[in-house]
Amino acid sequence: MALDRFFRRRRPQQQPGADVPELWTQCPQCKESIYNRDLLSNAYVCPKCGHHLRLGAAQRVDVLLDEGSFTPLSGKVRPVDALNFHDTEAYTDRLRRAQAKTGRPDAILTGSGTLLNLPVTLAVMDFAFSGGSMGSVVGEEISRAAEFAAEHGTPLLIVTASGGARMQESALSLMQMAKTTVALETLAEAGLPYVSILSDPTTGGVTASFATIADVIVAEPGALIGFAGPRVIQQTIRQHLPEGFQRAEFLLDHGMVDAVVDRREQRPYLANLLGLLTKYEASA
Amino acid sequence: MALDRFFRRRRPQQQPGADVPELWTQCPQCKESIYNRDLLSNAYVCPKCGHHLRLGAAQRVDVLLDEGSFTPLSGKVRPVDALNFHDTEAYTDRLRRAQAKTGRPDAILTGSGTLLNLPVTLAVMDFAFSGGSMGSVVGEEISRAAEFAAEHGTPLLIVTASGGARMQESALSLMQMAKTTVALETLAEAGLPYVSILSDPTTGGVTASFATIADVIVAEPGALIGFAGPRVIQQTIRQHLPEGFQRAEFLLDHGMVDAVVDRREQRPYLANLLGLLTKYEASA
Amino acid sequence: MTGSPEALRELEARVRDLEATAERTGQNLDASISPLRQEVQRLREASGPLSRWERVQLARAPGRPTALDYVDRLCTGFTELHGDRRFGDDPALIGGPARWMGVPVMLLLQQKGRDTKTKIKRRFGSANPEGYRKAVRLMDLAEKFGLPVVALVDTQGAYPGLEAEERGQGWAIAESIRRMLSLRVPVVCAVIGEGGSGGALAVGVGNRVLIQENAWYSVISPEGAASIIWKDASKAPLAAEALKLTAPDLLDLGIVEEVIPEPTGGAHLNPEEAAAAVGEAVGRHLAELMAQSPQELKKGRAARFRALGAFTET
Amino acid sequence: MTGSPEALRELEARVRDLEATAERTGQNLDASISPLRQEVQRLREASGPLSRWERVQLARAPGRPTALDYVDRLCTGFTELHGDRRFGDDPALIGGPARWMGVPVMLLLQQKGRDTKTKIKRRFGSANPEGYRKAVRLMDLAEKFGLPVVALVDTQGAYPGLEAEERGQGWAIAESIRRMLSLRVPVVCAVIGEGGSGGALAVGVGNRVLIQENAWYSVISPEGAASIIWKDASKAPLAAEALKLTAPDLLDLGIVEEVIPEPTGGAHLNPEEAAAAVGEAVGRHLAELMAQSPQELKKGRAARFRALGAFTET
Ligand SMILES: [Zn+2]
Ligand SMILES: [Zn+2]
Repeated sequence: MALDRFFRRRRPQQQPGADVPELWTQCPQCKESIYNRDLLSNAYVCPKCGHHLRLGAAQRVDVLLDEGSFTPLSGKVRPVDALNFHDTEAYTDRLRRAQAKTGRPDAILTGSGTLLNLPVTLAVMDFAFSGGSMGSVVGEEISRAAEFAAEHGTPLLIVTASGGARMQESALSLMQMAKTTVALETLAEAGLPYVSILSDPTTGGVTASFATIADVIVAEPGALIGFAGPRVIQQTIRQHLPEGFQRAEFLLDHGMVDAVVDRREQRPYLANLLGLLTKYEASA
Repeated sequence: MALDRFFRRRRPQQQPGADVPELWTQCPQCKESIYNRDLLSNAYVCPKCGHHLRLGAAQRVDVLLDEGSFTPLSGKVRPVDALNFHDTEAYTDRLRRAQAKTGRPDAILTGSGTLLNLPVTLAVMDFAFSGGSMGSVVGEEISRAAEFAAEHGTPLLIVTASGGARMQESALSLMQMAKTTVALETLAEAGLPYVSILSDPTTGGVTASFATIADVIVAEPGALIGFAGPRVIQQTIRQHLPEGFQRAEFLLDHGMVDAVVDRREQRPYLANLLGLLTKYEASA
Repeated sequence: MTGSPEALRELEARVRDLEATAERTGQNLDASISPLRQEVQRLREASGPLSRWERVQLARAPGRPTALDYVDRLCTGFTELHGDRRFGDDPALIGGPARWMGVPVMLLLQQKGRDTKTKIKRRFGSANPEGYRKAVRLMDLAEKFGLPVVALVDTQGAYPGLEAEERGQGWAIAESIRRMLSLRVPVVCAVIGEGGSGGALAVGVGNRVLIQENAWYSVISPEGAASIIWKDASKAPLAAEALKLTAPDLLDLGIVEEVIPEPTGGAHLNPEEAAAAVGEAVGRHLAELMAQSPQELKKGRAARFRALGAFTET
Repeated sequence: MTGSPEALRELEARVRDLEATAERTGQNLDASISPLRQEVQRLREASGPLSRWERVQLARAPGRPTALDYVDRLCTGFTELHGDRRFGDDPALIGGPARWMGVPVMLLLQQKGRDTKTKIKRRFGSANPEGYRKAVRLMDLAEKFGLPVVALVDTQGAYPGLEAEERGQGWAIAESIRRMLSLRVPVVCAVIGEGGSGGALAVGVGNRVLIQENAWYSVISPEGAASIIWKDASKAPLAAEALKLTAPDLLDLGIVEEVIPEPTGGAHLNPEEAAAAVGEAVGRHLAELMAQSPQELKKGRAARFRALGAFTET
């Protein structure tokens, strides 16, 4: 029934164009070519193999929230190059490129909206922006979203997608792990629920801070989730990593996440859960 | 130095008798015969192999507290046969036998005293009484000791030695696990430290209640400590248990106890620790 | 067995059939039903009270409703939350938020499994330390969000495994007892089958503790006691008598507040009726407790357990 | 390397020898010492400031005092408390109550090991999840008994092992950060060698964060950064420059409150002098913080970290 509703709601709104490559997307897992309109109407889950494709921040908002309900909060906070960081390229150049590519100031989109009519505050990381790395802007926007939720009495949802803390801001990035925790404590003191949704991939400093102190942790099927990256671990232990290591299902087995929830089921799942934790009845 | 002081203090106070068996004790581990006076002056630790012999409650008080400082609290609470329990023998007969053997109403001795001049409340289980099993009296006396400590502002020490909850009081015994926890919470709310000293053996309901919720858990070398008994586990898994399984050192390795402390070092160890946790300077 | 429980159960089923037909068709069938009811009553009286061991058998009867069978019938929106966030997820002790007959609660469920495969997976309801640590985490959530806790107890005891000991089975149980005692939300526990030892008490520290008519609750299983006393587990029926482990015994001893009636012959013969009784009793106690303040709830629960025990004082 | 640090260190040692002899014998040796002191000063100025990579080398110098070396010199009564009470005891992150120059505190120590054997046992100070979980337990005790927390940070990072991931390395670090932020007792952290990534921050959430002159603190080790940027760990010196990971950098960025001076040439050349400086600085901040209320301490620490970061707003 939930799926049924989802399909009805998610009818593609764009017309098929004339340009053939635009019509198709190749599934990274089963390599099948999928009509974009079929992907769109299936929450960007491959209809053939169930693979959950990575989403941009705007796509994620569309998949989670009630249509047209989203009001952005972020966009005002912009990154600076406090360390005058330069490796093979200047940090400022990297930022410009990522901003041009995504149309965002940084790897985060925050806002408020409704989920099956339940008011929520939402923060979504954008992996397309510098691998979803967490620098000062991501930390600040996550913190503001948590404080906004506390102030407005709504639950908080954070969708993570991150390679970890941003190298180019060094210790400043590292400190965001503590900063976001401060803001989430403000939310906790207000007695409001915080649910994190870990999408592929979620690693490093994000895993070791706000992603994993949620009241309820939901993971997307197949998502890579861990602190150290698989390559670093392999270098340490000098042996092969087991099949499925650090995947969502592995983490469920090891007691680290509350549930692995198919993206197409997340709206009713979250609405029911938040309804129970806030004693607010979502209109289903 | 601590050991030195111990020896000075622990000079045996009884004259060697004429009866030869009284003069010697065989060490259960190395099988050597040890002069009782040597055992007595060595805190009942075998001078040959270091084995920690099991102690009666009065011996334990003598080993831990400053000489002559002990004032008993318990002795008024006596067991009853609420279930009219009868197996191969009536519970009332078992109780009478254990009372005659130990000179106590039940498997517990509580009191107050000083440890290197630091006032403490002490509860000591007596394994010689029905295997140190916990029935209503043990639960009540432990609870009263915790409440006495809370009221008088002293730390609490509990020395455990128990085969578990007492079968002959069935569900009433079981409830002592929760009852003692209530009283220890009263102590915790008063901000006073509680240290448990797990001696050989400590298993069953005692391990699953007051013994393991101490602020600091000390184990005696070689003590058997666990929830399920080794025989039950062997029946479940149908394979050999590893060497040292459920011994104090095993539990230290597995993160379950704070320290394994030689009985001859326990007085200075506890005085220092309690001094730090109460900011009270023990005169050392 | 005394009397003829099979005959009794068959007659009871016929009575229910006729009652249902009467309701469906609107016909008055009292003339037929009345004599049957009288016969049922006569048989009940003739069969006498069940022995303790017979009740233990009923508590273990194949098809007896498990915790999830009650949740399926009584709850909506149950969302199982997995894992202790430290080591693993225990399928023998599960839980999560749900609505209990409409009231949002946090469920803690000792789940035995419904068929051979799930029984093995769930270790017949015998939890590992991570199960009790998950319970503590769920209690933390319940406290944070003001959800009353409903615990359904059904276990022969904590799992006596080598790895369970390595990971601190005793420590985990003690911590669960402590956490449950400190909750400032209502806690209602119901023993719905077996209440074995500390493994049961770990989630049995309620403001109200209820027990089904044919469930048992004891410091040790009858087989365990028989092994210790007579070195012979087959003497379990004798041990069951000595342990006074049945629902009426526990009510006498002040260990439980209420015995929840079961359909004649046991909950497995009519799970719907059993569920209705469990739902009503738990719901009623919840409603009463929800009128209390957080402070009263914590203090009342502590006082309840502080008072348990039997001794004299000289 | 610029200048001649070896010559400088040798001269400094001679100065100290002469000063010691003067004090022991009561003789006035100023005529001899003065020209040496001038030469030392000249060499110091000629050698210029250390490069960032040179400081990283000093932070890793053989013989650099470990956390326990400071505890041995500055503390009395240290009682190591073992274990997370859930899974294991981590020798890479240890702690317990002690007196810090007389003041009762709870110590959290990232301990690298002093020789090959203990270095391996302690995984060079890289903690597993149970280390961080033990830290949380010790923080709980500190809070309960009103003990200020002193954390000595010295790790290249949390241990990147397969089992560490299985047991939730990220979860454990996050929980430690959260617990440290919620403490209502004073927390003083000092980076005494390497401050690598989340593994360091896990016990680095202080009301005051201090760093020794030649210690480093960064989101990633120079080698790690070089591997990512140039696919070549040997480019670590370049990465060290880019990461601005030295004590003076961190002071500029507002990440630390104070740089603790080290003996010229590094703490390993004079552990006594290094310890005296660490002891004094930590003690001074402790004393200041102990004048604050529990509420102020928690709020102040939260505000400190809430404010960190660099961005503009349009
Ligand atoms: Zn596919
Ligand atoms: Zn011996």
